[in-house]
Amino acid sequence: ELTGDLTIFLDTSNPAPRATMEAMIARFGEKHPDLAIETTVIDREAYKTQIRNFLTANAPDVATWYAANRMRPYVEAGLFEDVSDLYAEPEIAEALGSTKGALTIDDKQWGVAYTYYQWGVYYRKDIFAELGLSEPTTWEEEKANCTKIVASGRACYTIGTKYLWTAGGWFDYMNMRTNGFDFHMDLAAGNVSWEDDRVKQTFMNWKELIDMGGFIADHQTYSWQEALPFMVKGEAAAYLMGNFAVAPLREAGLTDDQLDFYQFPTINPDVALSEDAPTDTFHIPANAKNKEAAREFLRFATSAEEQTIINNGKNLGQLPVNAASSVDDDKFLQQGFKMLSTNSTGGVAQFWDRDAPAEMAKVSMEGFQEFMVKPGELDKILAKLERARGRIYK
Amino acid sequence: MTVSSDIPEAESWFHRNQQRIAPWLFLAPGILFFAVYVIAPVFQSFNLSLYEWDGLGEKTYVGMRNYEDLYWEYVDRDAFFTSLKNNVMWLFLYLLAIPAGLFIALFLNQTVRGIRLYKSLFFFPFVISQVVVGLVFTWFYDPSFGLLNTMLGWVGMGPINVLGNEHLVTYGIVAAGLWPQTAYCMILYLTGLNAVDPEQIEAGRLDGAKGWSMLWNIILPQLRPATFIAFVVTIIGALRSFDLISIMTQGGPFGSSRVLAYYMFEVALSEYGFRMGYGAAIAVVLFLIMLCFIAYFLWSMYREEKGH
Amino acid sequence: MFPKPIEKQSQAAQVAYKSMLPVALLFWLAPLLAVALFSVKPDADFTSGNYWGLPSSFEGPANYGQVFFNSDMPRYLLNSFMITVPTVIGAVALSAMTGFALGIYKFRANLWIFFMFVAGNFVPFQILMVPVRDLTLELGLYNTKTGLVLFHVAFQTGFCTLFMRNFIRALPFELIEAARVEGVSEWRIFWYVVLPLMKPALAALSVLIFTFIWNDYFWAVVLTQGIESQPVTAGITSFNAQFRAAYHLMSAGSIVAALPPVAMFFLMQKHFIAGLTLGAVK
Amino acid sequence: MTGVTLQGAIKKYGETQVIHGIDLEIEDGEFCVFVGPSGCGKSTLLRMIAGLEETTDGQINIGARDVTHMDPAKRGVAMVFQTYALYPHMTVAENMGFGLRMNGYPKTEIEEKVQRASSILKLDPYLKRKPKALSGGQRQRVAIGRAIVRGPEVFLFDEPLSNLDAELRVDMRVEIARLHQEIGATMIYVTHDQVEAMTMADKIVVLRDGRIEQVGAPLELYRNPSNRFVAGFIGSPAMNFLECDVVDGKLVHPAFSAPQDCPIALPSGLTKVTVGARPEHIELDHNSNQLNIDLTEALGGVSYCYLAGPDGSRLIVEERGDARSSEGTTVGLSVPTERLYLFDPDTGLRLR
Amino acid sequence: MTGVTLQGAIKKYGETQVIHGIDLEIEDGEFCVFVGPSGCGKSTLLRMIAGLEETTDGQINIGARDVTHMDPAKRGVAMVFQTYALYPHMTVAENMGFGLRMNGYPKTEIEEKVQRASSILKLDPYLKRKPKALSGGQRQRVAIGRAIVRGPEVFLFDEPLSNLDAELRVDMRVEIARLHQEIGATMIYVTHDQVEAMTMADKIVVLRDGRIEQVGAPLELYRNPSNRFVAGFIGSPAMNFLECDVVDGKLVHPAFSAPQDCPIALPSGLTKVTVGARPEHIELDHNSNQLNIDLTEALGGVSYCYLAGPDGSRLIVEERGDARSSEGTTVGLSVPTERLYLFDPDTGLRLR
Ligand SMILES: Nc1ncnc2c1ncn2[C@@H]1O[C@H](COP(=O)(O)OP(=O)(O)OP(=O)(O)O)[C@@H](O)[C@H]1O
Ligand SMILES: Nc1ncnc2c1ncn2[C@@H]1O[C@H](COP(=O)(O)OP(=O)(O)OP(=O)(O)O)[C@@H](O)[C@H]1O
Ligand SMILES: [Mg+2]
Ligand SMILES: [Mg+2]
Repeated sequence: ELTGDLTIFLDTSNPAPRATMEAMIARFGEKHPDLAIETTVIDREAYKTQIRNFLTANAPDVATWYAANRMRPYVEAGLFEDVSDLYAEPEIAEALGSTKGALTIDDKQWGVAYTYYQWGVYYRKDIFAELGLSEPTTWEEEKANCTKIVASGRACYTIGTKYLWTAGGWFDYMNMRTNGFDFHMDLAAGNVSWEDDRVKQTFMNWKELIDMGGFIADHQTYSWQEALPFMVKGEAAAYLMGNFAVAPLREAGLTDDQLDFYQFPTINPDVALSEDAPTDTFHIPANAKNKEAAREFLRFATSAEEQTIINNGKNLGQLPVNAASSVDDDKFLQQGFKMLSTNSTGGVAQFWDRDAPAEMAKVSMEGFQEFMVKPGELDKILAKLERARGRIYK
Repeated sequence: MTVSSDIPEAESWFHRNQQRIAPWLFLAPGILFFAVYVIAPVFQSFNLSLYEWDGLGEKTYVGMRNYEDLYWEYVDRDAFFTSLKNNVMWLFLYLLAIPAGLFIALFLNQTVRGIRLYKSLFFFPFVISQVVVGLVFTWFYDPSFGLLNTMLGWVGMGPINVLGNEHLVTYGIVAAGLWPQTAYCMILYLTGLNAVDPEQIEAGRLDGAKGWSMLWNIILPQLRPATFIAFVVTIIGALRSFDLISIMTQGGPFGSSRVLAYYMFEVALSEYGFRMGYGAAIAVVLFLIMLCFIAYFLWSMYREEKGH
Repeated sequence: MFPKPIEKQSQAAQVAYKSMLPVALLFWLAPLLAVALFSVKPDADFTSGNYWGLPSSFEGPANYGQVFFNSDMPRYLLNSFMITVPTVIGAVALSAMTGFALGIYKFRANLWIFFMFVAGNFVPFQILMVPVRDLTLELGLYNTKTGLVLFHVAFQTGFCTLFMRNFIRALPFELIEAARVEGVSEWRIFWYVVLPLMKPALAALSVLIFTFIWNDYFWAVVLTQGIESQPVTAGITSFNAQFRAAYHLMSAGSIVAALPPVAMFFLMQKHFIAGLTLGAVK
Repeated sequence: MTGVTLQGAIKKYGETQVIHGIDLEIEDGEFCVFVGPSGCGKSTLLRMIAGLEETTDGQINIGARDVTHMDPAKRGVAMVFQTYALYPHMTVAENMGFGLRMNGYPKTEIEEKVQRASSILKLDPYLKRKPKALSGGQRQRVAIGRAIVRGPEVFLFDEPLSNLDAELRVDMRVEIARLHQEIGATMIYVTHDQVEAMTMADKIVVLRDGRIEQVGAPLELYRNPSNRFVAGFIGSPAMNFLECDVVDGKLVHPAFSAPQDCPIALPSGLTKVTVGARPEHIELDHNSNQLNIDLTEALGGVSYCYLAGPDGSRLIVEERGDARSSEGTTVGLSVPTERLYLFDPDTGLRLR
Repeated sequence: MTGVTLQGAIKKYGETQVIHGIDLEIEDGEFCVFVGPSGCGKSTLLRMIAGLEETTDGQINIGARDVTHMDPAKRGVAMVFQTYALYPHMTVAENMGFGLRMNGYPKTEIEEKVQRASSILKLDPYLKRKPKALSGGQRQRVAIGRAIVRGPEVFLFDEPLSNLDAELRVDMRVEIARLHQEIGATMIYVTHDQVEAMTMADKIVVLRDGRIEQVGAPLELYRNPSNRFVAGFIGSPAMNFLECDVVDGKLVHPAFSAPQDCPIALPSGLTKVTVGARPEHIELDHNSNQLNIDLTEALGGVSYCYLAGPDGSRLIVEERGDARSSEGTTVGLSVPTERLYLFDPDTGLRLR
């Protein structure tokens, strides 16, 4: 029986995920009535800056975070607990095998994933129907679609780049589709010049969409949530976004008849398709006080049963990490699951700001934003990014 | 009638030196707090700016490298250049609060019914948090539904995305900042106007000064103390500007609205930052700029003290 | 009085002036009025594009109820009070003492210590950010109200000392001398003679510091996180993140966050303005 | 001619009337002093002439011009304020030249006029200084200089010396008198200082509650006050007043050892009369004992005895020369009959 | 005995010495007034006695005790300040009792003492008021009451009346004199008012630049000044001084129609001497014409003539009675020989 206090810090600040997590914690609490659980939900954007402080100062027992490069500084600073022992437990080793790699550094595991989700294009089926369009699979179709949408007085895509990372998602797809997964990862690792022609090609493709008026105007002043209404009101036909966008879109009144999903189309037929599928994780800070309870919580959260519940369409609306859990029969989750497991042969990326070092991510995403507003400045922007690369990767 | 003074007593050492010791006892807690939280950190920042440190691991001594990087950012017209340029713009534009405050103060310096309430309401923006001011102005500028664009629409002008345009964004934020700052200057001038010597105004009337010439030759010189204070607080407000930028644009679009104060926060403590030494170096630069004004202020205070 | 009193001017000028006042005020406060208007609108008005028209229904109670009963705002407000009030007390107490020492006693370091406080007050506080954050972390006070209060007290002491010292300087020095002749000890002079005379300054300063601290955002972001210790200025951003694009709720939240200093201003207007003009510096 | 004439001048602040129809004629070149108790309207009247207060009713002429509703700057008057009202940010020369500058005079002319005024007032060494760097007397001189420079027809002074210390006051008093002789302009001067009024005025106007009590030359007022108020107001220490009974045409009072003769024939039927006697006209009679010497104050050349009568009346008597009465002794009074002033006890009007 | 004795008292502020070795003895129960021009060190000296300024050198005794380096509170002195220095937040009674309370006296005793002082000063009706609700004179009385309550041996007053208006000043002056008679304590009083000094003092100390010029009873100083400074300082208007040549033992000056006799035998070899004559002792000789009457100031009972001599010397002469000389006429002087004061032109010392 677990006793004592268990403090949990969550960054799931949007209403739906927040409720899901709180419900899960409540269920955990029921199983351990003597455990006093305290949950703190922190604004997702603020969480990203505050994690350093609380990991060193007043560490919780469990904290959410992200996999891969994004957790590296904390692992290296010794702020995350090594949880390889969990992975040594037979059930877990088996069940969490698919995400183990993303959580491994130096052959040790530093946390567990609790969800991941596909990215892709969410679109207004009714508008497509109205204009007589179908889901595009190639860049040519995509552009043809877009031309028609623009002609109807709409934007093809809504986007809000105020917080930059949404532009990062677009870059991921443009670059992965143009140059392939491995090139993309090389670029994130600082091994390729930003002034390389292949990079330029990525942007030239992107520019085609921008030039035809494919994106809503003034996106640099909106957050991703503030960009949702454009789609809801039908002023934009689609949104390249993670699956978490489905919940608010539904909440805003779009039915499943109006909303649908397709995989980002092929641009360069020579490269294999690869996808963004960011993994959200739980970690035990090295300074946690009740690590026993924390481990138990990690086991609980990744159990097949809980994974099924929290990831279903009414809750997180994302994909479970436990191999034994079932994917909800929500149509988006089914499509996403299928896409990731069968049609992503090139590889699965975490996300630009998780794959590239933080500073480079910041500078480059600013560049993407600038590019989306002023595509004519591309050379200048790339030169700037190249200078930053020289400074950052030492 | 006698007083207790005939009792010979051995006065304690403390009692005898009371007047010499007392000030230090009174000062001790204040100085302690101030030294620990303000004075020492200034020097620590100077020191830190010579190191590279991500806030987690070991500090590495890098000498002037951080400043060199700043220099190159300046030469390359990068973030530091933008921040510095914007700070200069803030400095100058923010000073508009002074004439604007004076103008409103003159407008309100009457004794009609209810004027006190008007004065209070005009002062309102100053007491509101900059966070709220920032939000309010963000909506005010909103390209799709903001009041600004709605009003521009009335006069047939196209919508402008103030906060999304790298050339307009700083003006837009400064305008938001000017709102409370003007209110502040207004109240300073209102009290200043109260203290204007009525006999001098009358002397001026007899001398034939009117309207502008009265304002320029007789009123303004008497408002010098108010102007001085308004100048100091406005400069300092301009250099410290952080809240508005953080709330309204986060330094965007693409970093064009950064100022030093925000940039250093971004570099040192934001999501993609944690270059503490670099941040400290920016802070040092900001401090050196501010030092000019601090020195000016202290110097004029020193003259005042000695003048008495 | 300058400009020339309006009542001494023509009837037309008087009428023009009096009708200009409310119009000017309306313009001046337009952004704020807009928010107030937003805060009583129903959600539907925003989706239907009715941003600036009259509310289609009056949803004030619902919106504010949402803020008060269905969000963390009350907690943030409470935090703000628990940060602001001790800071005001602490800073005013410390600076009453330093102000007394610097205003009454003549000793060689007097002016230099005074200048130290003044200069410190004008330091761009960003330069303190990293060291103060580290110090707070080391003291184990990161993300506590205490940590924030301690820093605020220390930093505000600079300004408060300037204010108090100048006020005490203006007191008639004979009062202190009279007390010394009467055999009153220094501490008692401070307590029984000077402190009661400083009441107006204490009131003015308290009100001023209250609004400064209440409105602080920077340090709230640097030294705290999360609901258990963040004040409302920082809280409002989380609140807004939670209700992103729900303009009616964000407006109501902003109004609630702005209300205490505004109420303070209206209640203590006299002191507030006295404070600004006595100390006259932020 | 550039005298000043007031006809039925009235001033109201809202409902309260503070100046009640003043008729007054001040001759060209005259030095006219307004005196009266605090709040009687001296300043208000002066400021009405200057144009700094609107005149509610009546008419004010300067020379032949009706200036009642004219702009202050247009009236050809200059005013010297009690607090000097120098512009602190201008040098002495700039202060003096400011009025001319505002009226668009050419630079050289301004300089010349300032130069002339400053040499009259001996301000040459200070022309480049700011007022802060001047003593009180020098500041007042600058204020006067500022008035002179504009060459006004009428000078107005509102208690110009009351911020100066006693010694300087004497100097400046003499200086202003000399200035008046030199430039010969009409001057109107408000003061509450007896000595200033008596020594400087060609004509004193005694005001009380917004009305004129008496107008006349200083010694005329001193010697021939037309009512009790003026009699008590002019002269220092003030005139002593005794409420006497009239018995058989003689004046009876406990302070008198015997009924006093009356200087004039009293109207019949009058049984009570107020008798005034100046401290310097009363002689002490050491052989009598109606009055007690409470206190004596010896100032050197002169000393004052404070006397208390049996009925509680108090009197002040001046003693000169080397003989001094001592405190605690009792004395009687004697006053030459022709030095007594009689007043109606009800109206306060002088009986003659 | 509780007089005050100063021996070689010296005060330096840094390098500047402002009190140059004062030796002074003030008797028990005496009323001693310090006078002198502004900045001469009156206040400084008083504050040294009070202990508010440190004494750089020398010794100060109160009674038999050496208090030179004692705490102000321990000296048994009480001080009354020019600005009253009342605690504005305490009532009159609290103000008076504050010193006792701080020194731990029991409540009843405090009340009793306050009661006694307030009945002496007739402050009973005001005991519950705050100083703000009192007139200037009442405030000054409270300040004195606060001093009385502590029953000090020595009272110190620093220009206690100079913030009051002329009329009140006279009243309070009388009151303080009465108080001195009543409680009989030693009092030291600083003023720059001639009249106060002359009327209140048992002993006047004339200071100049931190040194004592003369000590003596008021009329003694008036009649018998020991140097030119004191002669010029005591008496108002001030004594007239003429630089005379000594010819054949007689005094020669252009203002005199003929050489004047000398009241004393002059030391031989002296060719120049400063002659002083008080305005009230000079008679005008209308048959002579050495002097020009520049200006006359008639104050009613008395008037002053400002005379200018051919050599630029200026004189003031007092005229009494009804006869007045008129401005612009020329006159001569006559002074009774025994009214002339002679001073050494170099040292200023009186020649007798
Ligand atoms: N603005 C005003 N509103 C109402 N009453 C006023 C105003 N100004 C002056 N008074 C009143 O007018 C009367 C005359 O005032 P004034 O200043 O002329 O007196 P004064 O003779 O100059 O007195 P003092 O010798 O004290 O200067 C006073 O009773 C005063 O209260
Ligand atoms: N703190 C000080 N430092 C230097 N000099 C001082 C100080 N205080 C006073 N003095 C000088 O000491 C001298 C005597 O000053 P004090 O105040 O005793 O004069 P006073 O006779 O009282 O003059 P007043 O009549 O103007 O009050 C003056 O010349 C003054 O300038
Ligand atoms: Mg007046
Ligand atoms: Mg003095």
